[in-house]
Amino acid sequence: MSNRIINWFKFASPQSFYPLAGKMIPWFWALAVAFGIAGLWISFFVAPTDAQQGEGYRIIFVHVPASWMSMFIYLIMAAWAGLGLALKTRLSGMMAQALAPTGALMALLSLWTGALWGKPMWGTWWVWDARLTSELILFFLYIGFIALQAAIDDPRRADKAGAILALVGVVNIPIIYFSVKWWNTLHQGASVSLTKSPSMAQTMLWGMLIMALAFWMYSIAVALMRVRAIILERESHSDWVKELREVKS
Amino acid sequence: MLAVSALSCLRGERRLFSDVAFELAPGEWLHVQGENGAGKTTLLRALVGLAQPDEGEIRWRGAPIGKLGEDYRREMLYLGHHGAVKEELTPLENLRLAAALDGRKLDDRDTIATLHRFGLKGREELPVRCLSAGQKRRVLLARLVTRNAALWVLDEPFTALDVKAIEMLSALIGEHLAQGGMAILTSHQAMPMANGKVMKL
Amino acid sequence: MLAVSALSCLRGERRLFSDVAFELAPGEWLHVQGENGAGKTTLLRALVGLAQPDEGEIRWRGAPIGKLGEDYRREMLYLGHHGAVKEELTPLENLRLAAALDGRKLDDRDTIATLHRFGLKGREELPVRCLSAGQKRRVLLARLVTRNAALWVLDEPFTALDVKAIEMLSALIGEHLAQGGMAILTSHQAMPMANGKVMKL
Amino acid sequence: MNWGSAAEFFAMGGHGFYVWGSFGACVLFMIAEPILASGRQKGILRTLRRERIAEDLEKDTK
Amino acid sequence: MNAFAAIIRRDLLLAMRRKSEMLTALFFFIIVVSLFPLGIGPEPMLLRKIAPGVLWVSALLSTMLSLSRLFATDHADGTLEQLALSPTPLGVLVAGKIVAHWLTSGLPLVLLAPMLGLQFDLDASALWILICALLLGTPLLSLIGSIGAALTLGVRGGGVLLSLLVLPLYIPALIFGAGAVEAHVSGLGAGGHLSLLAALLALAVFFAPWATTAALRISLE
Amino acid sequence: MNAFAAIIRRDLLLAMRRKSEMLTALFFFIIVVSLFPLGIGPEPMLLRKIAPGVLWVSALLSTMLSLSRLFATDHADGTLEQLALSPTPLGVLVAGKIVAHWLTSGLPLVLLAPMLGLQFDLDASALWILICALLLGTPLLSLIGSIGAALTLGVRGGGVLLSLLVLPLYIPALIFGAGAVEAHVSGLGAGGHLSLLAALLALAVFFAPWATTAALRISLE
Ligand code: HEM
Ligand SMILES: Nc1ncnc2c1ncn2[C@@H]1O[C@H](COP(=O)(O)OP(=O)(O)OP(=O)(O)O)[C@@H](O)[C@H]1O
Ligand SMILES: Nc1ncnc2c1ncn2[C@@H]1O[C@H](COP(=O)(O)OP(=O)(O)OP(=O)(O)O)[C@@H](O)[C@H]1O
Ligand SMILES: [Mg+2]
Ligand SMILES: [Mg+2]
Repeated sequence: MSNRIINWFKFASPQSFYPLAGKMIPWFWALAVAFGIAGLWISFFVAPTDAQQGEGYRIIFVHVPASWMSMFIYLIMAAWAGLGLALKTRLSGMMAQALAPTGALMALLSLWTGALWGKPMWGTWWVWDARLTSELILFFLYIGFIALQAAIDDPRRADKAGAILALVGVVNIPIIYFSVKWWNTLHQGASVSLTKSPSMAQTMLWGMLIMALAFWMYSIAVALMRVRAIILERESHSDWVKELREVKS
Repeated sequence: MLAVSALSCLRGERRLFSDVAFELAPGEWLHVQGENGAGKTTLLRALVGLAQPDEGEIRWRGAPIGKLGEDYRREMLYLGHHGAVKEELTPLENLRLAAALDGRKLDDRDTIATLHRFGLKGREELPVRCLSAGQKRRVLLARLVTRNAALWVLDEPFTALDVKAIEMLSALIGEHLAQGGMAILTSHQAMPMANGKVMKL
Repeated sequence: MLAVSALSCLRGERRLFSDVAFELAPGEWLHVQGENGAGKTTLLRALVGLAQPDEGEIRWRGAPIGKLGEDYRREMLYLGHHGAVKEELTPLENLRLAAALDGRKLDDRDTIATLHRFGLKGREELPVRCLSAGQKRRVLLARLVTRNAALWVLDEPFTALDVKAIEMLSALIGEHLAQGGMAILTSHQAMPMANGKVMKL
Repeated sequence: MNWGSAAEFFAMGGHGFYVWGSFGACVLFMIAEPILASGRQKGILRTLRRERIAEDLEKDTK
Repeated sequence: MNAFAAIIRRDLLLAMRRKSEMLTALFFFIIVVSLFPLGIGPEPMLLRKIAPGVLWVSALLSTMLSLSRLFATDHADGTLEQLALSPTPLGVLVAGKIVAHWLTSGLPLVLLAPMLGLQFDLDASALWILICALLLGTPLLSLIGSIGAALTLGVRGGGVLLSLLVLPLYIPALIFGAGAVEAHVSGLGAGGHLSLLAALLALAVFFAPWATTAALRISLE
Repeated sequence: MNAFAAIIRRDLLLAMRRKSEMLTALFFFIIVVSLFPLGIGPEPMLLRKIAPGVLWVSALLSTMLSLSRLFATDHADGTLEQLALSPTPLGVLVAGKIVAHWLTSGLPLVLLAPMLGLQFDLDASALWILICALLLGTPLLSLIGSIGAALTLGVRGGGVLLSLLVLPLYIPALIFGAGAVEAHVSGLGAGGHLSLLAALLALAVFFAPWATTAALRISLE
């Protein structure tokens, strides 16, 4: 038991995590590409044309995974941040920092693909619907986190400040979500609302799930790449970095 | 009373100092010396708990200062490079409010007497903004008298002071030590007080 | 070169000084002395044109400085209590930008050499925010070298500097005087330079 | 197979702009992000190598 | 408790000494609210509809502007270090500062809002709801804002960064606050909105001072 | 001329160094614009009507926020004294600082505005008018604002006092700027409004740097 805890802490040190991450990255890339190809195949060649929305609905295969990931990554990021604040493990802060840009990208993609979907379906790029609005706010929260960390030079301080912000954000996301939902449904003046998603054929569900897996693997791979760079930047003057093969050659 | 062992601080990739260790008993004072950028201010901030040292331990009456918290802060007074006085308020108000935040109430007579002792006669009611560099510094230093602390941690207390004020301040520190107080100072000027421990960074 | 006659300054209802008069010829320097709050900073700010005196006149090469404007400012350098360096920028950038604003371009080699001379080796690329009190001061003082001015007006240039830096600075002032420059200084510390005129406020 | 021809495939039933705009943006960003990340990694490695060379030189001169 | 009262008194005294600062925050509120009729046009129907939203957004912006000074002046002159080193727990002092901030920047808005509401042709009962909503909402703004102010302390570009961090967190307050008046006007009753505001306030009273203190300790390091 | 370019380069460099500051000013703009629908409600018809007003008021606020830093940081660290003592005429340096301010805070707004216009469901031709109006208007905001920034320099509570001074002066820009889009939408043609904006800009280019310099000299005394 105690042995396992020690092992765990060993991998929580940047020094041993760096090579481990290096070994894992190719695998996640392979998985991401495999799932991606499979997902794209299903979305364009297997999934049938939708009765109501024609071909436009195929956007769902990127829109929904991006939306899911944007929310999920925020949770993971906050969890890492909280862990760092509680246990003072150096790696946690770096993980949170590495995840934030990917999360922001996912939120941006969700907004972008949603807007591109909205134009043909609703006739407008944007409506102030509850889900759309809370996704936009989530994007702002990501940007706030990134901006705060960028504004503080001392990485240790940046980690801690970012952690507090991320945790405050986690408490607030449900509040924001429900308040926006309530706001929107109370005065239902909008002429358009999210069309009920069509009862999705089994294939569509599968396509979406596989695409979601692809996005997931992609996020892990990119976050690991970024965390490796962050580790090097922060630890650049420790001895183990100087002894790295990449540095010596 | 104050015992420091194996203290070390990093800034960026630079190790400012390591293995700093000393003890301070009642009536003793320590002169921290070192060139510009040697890490004196950093050491002092670590001693009062404003900065976290990377290694080592600081104990007050045998307990680590992190654990003591308020009990340590009540017995200690740190005056740094910074003004730490409100420019809009008068010297009198500044002293009174600083004491109130420590949970104490000052007697007006005593406070005015203290200000006179620090050469601020006739400036009690002027906003600090109007005072000269040295006078501002004196307002800050007056807290040494209005607050009873056992350990004084002073970062370059003599800057901006004129000769008379330096004499007055060192006499004050002497009294404090004679009454069983402790002091840790930095200064690039020669110290007008005797019998200090010296530590070079 | 610089001639001051019958200068007087009021602050509030207080007359800080009156009938101040002196002349400064090339190679001479003036030490303005006085207690805290005597009016030294006020006098210096009047001399460089940042404050208006209530009476009296300041002439540079025979003409009143108000009339000369830029011509006076080009030949004069004032370094005050304030940092006057950008905390976000590195020392190197600070110097380069300060020179660019005077319409001059600095050679990188020379500038780095100057910074080394001021003991900032290894800190050229660190934001000034990270530097120690004395190091910040040195960045400011490096402008004495990178900018060619005939008249140096320095308010307490020795604060926060360590012993070595004080020696270096006074040697620098000595050189400047030897080349026909002029300097006006205030300081509460003993001056390590000889042959200055002294004025007590 | 839903598509009769490549042209039909690209037209997406008249919604080509929107569908390809979405998928295109995703692909584009998801290619750009790893490139940026690896660029960051390469950049830091380059400076580390340079620092190492400088250190070696210093040792040699001593 | 003594120190809690002392810091409130100190901050109020400082606010009085810098009277212009408090007054200008108020005028900012008034001017921003008055800009809208200029930018949008004078139709009374339209104005009545946007009134609660405009008032709330302006209140939010005006509170936010004064936030950057909440800790910044104390930080710049070194007083904040002294507060952190004071024998009184920092959390108590922080709570006091938040109360003082509300007294100087939130309360005046509440008192002023009805007058501005008249400009937008709101009727008396709507004005009452507006006051209630602001009374519950402005302390919430001060509480949430203090976290942002502490996090951005001494950070480059703090002022604008602060708004970036804080404005998204203000959205529930905005929605329920402005929603209360709207719901009342449209006959739905404002009770639900107001009780949600109160619940948020209760939550913030417990957590915000704690989070602010943690953030301040980090900023001081 | 040399020093003019140098000060622009310096301010841009500082802006780059504090990159986050510039970006956050932009996001502030985006967030404030997005707050209004949340306060007012999601009806597209209503939103389309208030869109130009909201965009302009937000642009105005976001410019104004960055104004307080225009001279304040230089003042706080004593660089401004040095600028005033520099052999280059102060007016030239001031003009350079204003140009840099527009480049970092006005221009990005112009580029971003169309996207936000889409959120309010404006059509393409209205968006073009919006861009033109902002292109003429934002330099005007920087120019007028610099006078206010100089006047409030080193004054306690400067930030809010600044808005008090500057916002009323911004009103003509707001009326013509927001009016241009509205006039276009209602079919009246935006030409008149835009040429009035251009005239104001020409006027400000001549007088504002001069007035700012005078104000700075006073603040420095
Ligand atoms: C900018 C615009 C949009 C944004 C920000 C957005 C955001 C989101 C989010 C956050 C989710 C995940 C919600 C969840 O899983 O509970 C989602 C799912 C979904 N969105 Fe969107 N959306 C946008 C536009 C659209 C449009 C135009 C459509 C279709 C006409 C659409 C259809 C869907 C569907 C069908 C789902 C999956 C529903 C489910 O899993 O329950 N979205 N969107
Ligand atoms: N991020 C960083 N990277 C490298 N060095 C740093 C960093 N931050 C601070 N430093 C260095 O740490 C030191 C801080 O020193 P400190 O302020 O404690 O000096 P000091 O002894 O008080 O000097 P002074 O006599 O000038 O007040 C400086 O030498 C500074 O250059
Ligand atoms: N409004 C005012 N009313 C009365 N006295 C004032 C007023 N404003 C400033 N003073 C006084 O003017 C003097 C300003 O002095 P100045 O700053 O020039 O002193 P200094 O000689 O530079 O002192 P130091 O050695 O401390 O730097 C101070 O004594 C201050 O008390
Ligand atoms: Mg120091
Ligand atoms: Mg002085």
